[in-house]
Amino acid sequence: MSADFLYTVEIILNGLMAGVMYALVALGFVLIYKASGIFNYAQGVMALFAAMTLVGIQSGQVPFAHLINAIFGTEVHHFGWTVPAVFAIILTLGVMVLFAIVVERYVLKHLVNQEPIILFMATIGLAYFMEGFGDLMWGADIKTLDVGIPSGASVWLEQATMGWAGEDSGFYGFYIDKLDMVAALVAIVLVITLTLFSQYTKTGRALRAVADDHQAALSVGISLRTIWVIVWSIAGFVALVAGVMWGSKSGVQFSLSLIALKALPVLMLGGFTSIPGAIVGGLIIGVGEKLFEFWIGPMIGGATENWFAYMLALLFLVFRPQGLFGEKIIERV
Amino acid sequence: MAAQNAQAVPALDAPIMEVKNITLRFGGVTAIQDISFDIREGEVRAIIGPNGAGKSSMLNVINGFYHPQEGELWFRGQRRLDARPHEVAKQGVARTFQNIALFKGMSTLDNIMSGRLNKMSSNILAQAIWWGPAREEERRHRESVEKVIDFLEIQHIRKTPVGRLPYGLQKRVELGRALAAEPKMLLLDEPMAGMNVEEKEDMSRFILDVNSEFGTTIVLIEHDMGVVMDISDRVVVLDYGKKIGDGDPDAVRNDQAVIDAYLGVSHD
Amino acid sequence: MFYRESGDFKTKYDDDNQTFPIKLDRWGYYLITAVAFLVVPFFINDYWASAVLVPFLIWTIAAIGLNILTGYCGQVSLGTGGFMAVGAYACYKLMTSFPEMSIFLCVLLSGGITALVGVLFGLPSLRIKGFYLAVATLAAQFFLVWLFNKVPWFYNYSASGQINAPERAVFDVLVTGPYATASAKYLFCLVFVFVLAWVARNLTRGRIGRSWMAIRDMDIAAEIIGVNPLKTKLSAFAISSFFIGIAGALFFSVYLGAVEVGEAFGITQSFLVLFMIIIGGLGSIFGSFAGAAFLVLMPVLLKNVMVGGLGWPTDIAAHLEFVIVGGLIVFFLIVEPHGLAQLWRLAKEKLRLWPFPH
Amino acid sequence: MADLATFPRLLHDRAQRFKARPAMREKYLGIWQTWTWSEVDVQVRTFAYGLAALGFKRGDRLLIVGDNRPRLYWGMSAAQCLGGIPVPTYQDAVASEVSYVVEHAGISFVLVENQEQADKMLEVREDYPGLLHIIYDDDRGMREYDEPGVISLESVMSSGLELQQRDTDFIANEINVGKGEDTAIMLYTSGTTGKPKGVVLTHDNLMFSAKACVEIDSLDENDSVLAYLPMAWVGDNVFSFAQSIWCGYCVCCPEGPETVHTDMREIGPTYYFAPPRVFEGLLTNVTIRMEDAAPIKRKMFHYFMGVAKQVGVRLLDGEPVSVADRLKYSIGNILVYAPLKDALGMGRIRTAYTAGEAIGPELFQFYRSIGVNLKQVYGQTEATVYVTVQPNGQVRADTVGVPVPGVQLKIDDSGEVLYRGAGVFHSYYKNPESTADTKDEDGWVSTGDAGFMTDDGHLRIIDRVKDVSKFVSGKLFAPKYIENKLKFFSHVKEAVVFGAGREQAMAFIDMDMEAAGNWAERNNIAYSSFQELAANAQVYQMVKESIEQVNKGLIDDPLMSHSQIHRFLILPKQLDADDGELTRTLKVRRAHIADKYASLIEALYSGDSSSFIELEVKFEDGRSGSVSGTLAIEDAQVFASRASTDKVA
Repeated sequence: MSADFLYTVEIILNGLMAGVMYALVALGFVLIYKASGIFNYAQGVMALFAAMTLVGIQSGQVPFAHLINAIFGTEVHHFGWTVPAVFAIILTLGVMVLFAIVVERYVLKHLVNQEPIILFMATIGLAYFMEGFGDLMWGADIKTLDVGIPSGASVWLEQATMGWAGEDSGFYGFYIDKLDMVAALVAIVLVITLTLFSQYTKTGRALRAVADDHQAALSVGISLRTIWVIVWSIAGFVALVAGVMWGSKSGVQFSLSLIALKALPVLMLGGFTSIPGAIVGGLIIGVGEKLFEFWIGPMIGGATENWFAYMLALLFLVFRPQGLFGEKIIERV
Repeated sequence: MAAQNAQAVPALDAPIMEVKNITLRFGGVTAIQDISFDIREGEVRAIIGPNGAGKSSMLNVINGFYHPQEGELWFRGQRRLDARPHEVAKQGVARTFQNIALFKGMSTLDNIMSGRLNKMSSNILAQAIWWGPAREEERRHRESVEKVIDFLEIQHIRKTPVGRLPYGLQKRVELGRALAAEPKMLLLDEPMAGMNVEEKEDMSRFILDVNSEFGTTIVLIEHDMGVVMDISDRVVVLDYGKKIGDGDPDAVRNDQAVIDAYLGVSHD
Repeated sequence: MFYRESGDFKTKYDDDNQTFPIKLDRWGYYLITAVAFLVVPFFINDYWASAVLVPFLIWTIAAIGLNILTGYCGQVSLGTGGFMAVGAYACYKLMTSFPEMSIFLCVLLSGGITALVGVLFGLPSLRIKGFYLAVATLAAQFFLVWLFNKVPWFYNYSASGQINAPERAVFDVLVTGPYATASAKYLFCLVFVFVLAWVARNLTRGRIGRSWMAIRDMDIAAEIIGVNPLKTKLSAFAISSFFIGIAGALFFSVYLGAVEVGEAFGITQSFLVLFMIIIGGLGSIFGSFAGAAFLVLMPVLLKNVMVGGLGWPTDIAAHLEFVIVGGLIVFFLIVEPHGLAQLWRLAKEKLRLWPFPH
Repeated sequence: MADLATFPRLLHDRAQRFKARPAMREKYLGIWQTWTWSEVDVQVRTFAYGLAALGFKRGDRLLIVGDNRPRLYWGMSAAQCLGGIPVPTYQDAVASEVSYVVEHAGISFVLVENQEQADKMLEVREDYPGLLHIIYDDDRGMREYDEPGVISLESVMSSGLELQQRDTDFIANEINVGKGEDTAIMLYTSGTTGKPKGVVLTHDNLMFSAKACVEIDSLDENDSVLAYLPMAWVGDNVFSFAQSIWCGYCVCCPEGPETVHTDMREIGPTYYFAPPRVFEGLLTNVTIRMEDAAPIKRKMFHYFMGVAKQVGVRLLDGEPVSVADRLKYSIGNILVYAPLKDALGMGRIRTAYTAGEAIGPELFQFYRSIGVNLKQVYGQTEATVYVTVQPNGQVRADTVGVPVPGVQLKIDDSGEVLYRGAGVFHSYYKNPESTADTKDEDGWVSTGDAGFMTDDGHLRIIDRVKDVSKFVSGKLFAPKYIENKLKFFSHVKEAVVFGAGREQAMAFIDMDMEAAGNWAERNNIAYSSFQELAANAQVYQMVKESIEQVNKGLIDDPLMSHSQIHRFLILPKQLDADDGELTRTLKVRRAHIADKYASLIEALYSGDSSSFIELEVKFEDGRSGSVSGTLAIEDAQVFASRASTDKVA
């Protein structure tokens, strides 16, 4: 095995790991889209918000400390305690559920029957709101998130594969971050859980039904509003998981919300309604952009990850407008 | 419409369109199977049949929205190859839709004006500065459109956004949009669906007036048999994508195959 | 209440079809135009020019541009920032390559170049619709910003990677560069806004505008009545990009003077313009003005209140601004999805019906 | 200047004088198509040539059927050019009605608006083959007509152009032959009894009325009017034709009958004419629409309407008003009156007229109070409209004004109003008996209305002469006049006043259940039936007060003061068409009621304080039953007349 080949394999593996992370975010989009026809642009900010909340709770930060200090001239910052990761995660989950309820009550309820594009724009507004709100609540500084997920290169893997290409080829073995591996694992578990949930529980079936037919969903005996709260809660949960993974990897900061932008081409590729689509799309894009950067990047100045995914999705869609797993659209008049 | 007024009454026998052995499939489903018929210049031609008989698909084939896998379409003596709908529109085919397809964000006037879009040609520069040709064109077409409005007696809703209009009037505006294009052939997809008796009478009157005033050939899908028999010259009957009858209303009415189709005699 | 329409009847289609068919509106328009051209330049100072008026004018052009594409033709675009960057860099290259060229011409040509790029990125719109298209336009956003960042030719190989606007004058009055006066910048932008808004109005009321709206409202029906979707969508992309390109050129040359592409023309700007047309009103030229005014003025106002008035740190004010803008967008979409323009229309309708309620 | 004795000559003169000023507008194809005076003159001449080409000769009559359309008005002028007589007729008349006119007037040419009217005329032609030429304006649906003589106006015009080229002076010569005493027009009045009568009006007649607009209201070529009332009606001929040509003001034809209101708002006429029912309809509409307004706005509206009621009319009449009131009124003008007028299309009105029937004082004052210069004109077809008119500054709700200059008035012994003057019609066509009945040798025309002159020279109309009778004393008794005053109170639905051949007037009151019920509710009066409420002492008291108020009003009138109501009762049941007490159009059948309730009338006159009655009643479900009981009879106070020496009872 040549070193170049192995490098390529390493890149593909890393791409797959990144792809899983993309898929994780994309999953949140798909869930909400399927159940309510809403393209939730705020999904990325939800991840950021969840991660910030988690860090804030964990480290015992006083919410809105800056605002309180500015208004009352006080100097409060910390409660002075720290909360164990598990509890913090549960509390954060609670916040996300609360958020889902608030969104349903003050936003969605008033936007029923609006055109999809209006709903889309509403979620952009929501994203702005949450971004500012999160910053106000927890401060805009970059935070480190640590819930005990191992990180750093997997020494075991690197050593085990070392020397595959021969001693002198300069290949030192696969370099893969442990965090990425955990993320991949978590994502896989999450996908399986969600699939089981939607297949085998009454609520899950209602969620699927609502996408096809609002009336049918009602006949299952769950109100549309409840379904929305559930869906947004689940999306909040997925956002939390994504936030934890990305936050652990590169810190909790504004750029975290941009992972939503990464998820978009994944969705275009995979189709907005397909969970497998989100996963496969994520993997394709993860691998694709790494390979492109590796092969073509150096020739044209690098940093191609910024746009490659979009270009790929764009080109793909031109030839297959319904995405990878979407059904062919027969237009009627 | 003035231009058409001047035209001589067309010879009734010449076919304006010939549909030859058309077959249309969606995936594995055959919507239309080997259908042939002709449409004569200046006649009112009805296409009838039970639900799912392929009537709307037939209309969609005629105006180029669907492209049949087999068969030929001859329009005004020329074979028409797969054309995009907007090209078909330019050749003089206009239509209305079963479910009203008006431009909801525009007024009645603008909707009907849009029916003349394919007759307008002033260039973008002239339009940008609203000068000379653009202004003149707008004025000229506005006048023609006003004549359509007058014809359909919808002056009072000229500036009303169409979304606010009741159903019957929306149907009329849609007819107006099609008429504004001064079509040689007008396709009407269930123009009277969901109307009350009075509205149906009005609509029948308009259709007949269009036919006689402008000599427009009319192809019509309609469920109300009374209306069909009253206003059409000839009728094609479809059932399960096949043609089962063709002729003048009386002949069709007494055709056994047609009666069976409507009474639900089982198919083998 | 103030409208007196009796006797204001039309004897010609031109009169019936004019932009302000009601006399009172027409007078209001004349008045505002006169004040904008003849009064404001004498009172404008640097603060008002740079904080409020010049950005308002430039964003208005961008908003009109996006409104043509999104509001009139129904094609949602998130690539506005990228197209503004094209305008800016085109203007920079033109200004530096042809120093003799009139700045007017530079700006116009920048618009033209942007239009070509816009058409290129508009091509997929024939196959892709709705969200898919919205997301696809992000490709333009990211690719273009990356391009101007990575290809040194665009910034004339300058070490900083920035572009700087050289000084240019109109009738011997500087309009770009650090020594241009507030009123010169303002008037220069105002001329563009005035002419472009008029052009936009003309385009949207005639053949092209109706084709756009037909595609927007029901693309299939539009094609069946004879609208060519290819030409129509591409013309919307071209003209929209022309406007946005001009906005980008002015933003760079007159307003900022020096630009770093990722900062000045990032995705935030794309969203900003989108918000302007949502809050202002989709499919309305007036809405573009209103939306731009709203989103330019509101932060200034908030900043003045919170930082200037209450003495809060600027970062808190900035965060609150996000909360308020986001909240307002949601609020607007709930209360009036058609924006300020629709509110204005309704108010006007009420005034016209006064004293009757309907 | 040529002698302008006829309208064709006048029109030609105006064409030279007003040239490019607008003469006519018509809302058609979305805009107000406009013709200048010169254009109208040219069109009319061409039309006249066309008619001549068809064989239309001096003295021929041209029937005109349709809505107000410029080309139909030109048809009138064109016929007059040739010395012919236009006969406009009601566009909504059915074939059998038109048939009479066609036959009576001996019509062979007809100008119709559209297919509908053409069909009607073809139907008429089946019985009357003399109807040779049917000219239609709107060619919609006419393409397939191949009946002989059915011809489009367009082709009449083009053959007119041809003839004009051959014989350039023909029409000019024809116009010069015309004289003022020639018949200008014939109008068939829709007689309520018998066949319609064709009123023959000469150019002199019309010219007299045409000049009135300048003399009374100083209208000029800057004014405009909306032509929306039937062309067959004399008013339209004067306001939309004769006066327009005289003054040069612009006549605007609405798009269609259903768009009259919007069109009126657009045009904003400065001169307006409508019968009371139109004004009433508009006011009702205003009231209903304001009902839906937010409470604050509604309050504001009513407050300012109150202000207007107090000072609006006085301001309009130029009477002194305090500064505070002026201020209030001008605020009201900004907030309510001006926008309201604008919405009604009355924003630019300089003069508005109502006529045809009596207008309610409330209604009349409403329009005046918001600043619409609404005035009453009293007139007839036979007078070419004008008999009396209210001059600016002398407008009252209860009189119809002073005689128009050139008209003399007199009241004969029976109280009937007679007039004579330049507007008096020539004759009824082919009906010398009726002509003689209506117009005596001295030219006095009987109006059929009873009335009197007030001290300051205003004419006041009481009733139709046939509805007026006399007390034993020989004095005038006008029951409807008094009944109308009583009905003005909301709790009085109908009133029947008796007095013919008696010494005093007595009244039956038919209580308004809804108003009285509301009133009872507000005053905590319990009742279980109409009958019970009608017998309630407080109700009696209220009615009594109303009657006394009417009585008090009557004493100002020397002619009416002895008609005061002395005694009354409230009927125990509502007057009902099903019981034959009202006509189907809900008018009181006096004789039938007098017959049915003879015992009650006797009781009223005998001085009893109560009377027993048993009545057959038909219920709504068709069953019948009876109502019986003792009715109270009350005296009402009557007042001493200020003007006469009548004794107080």
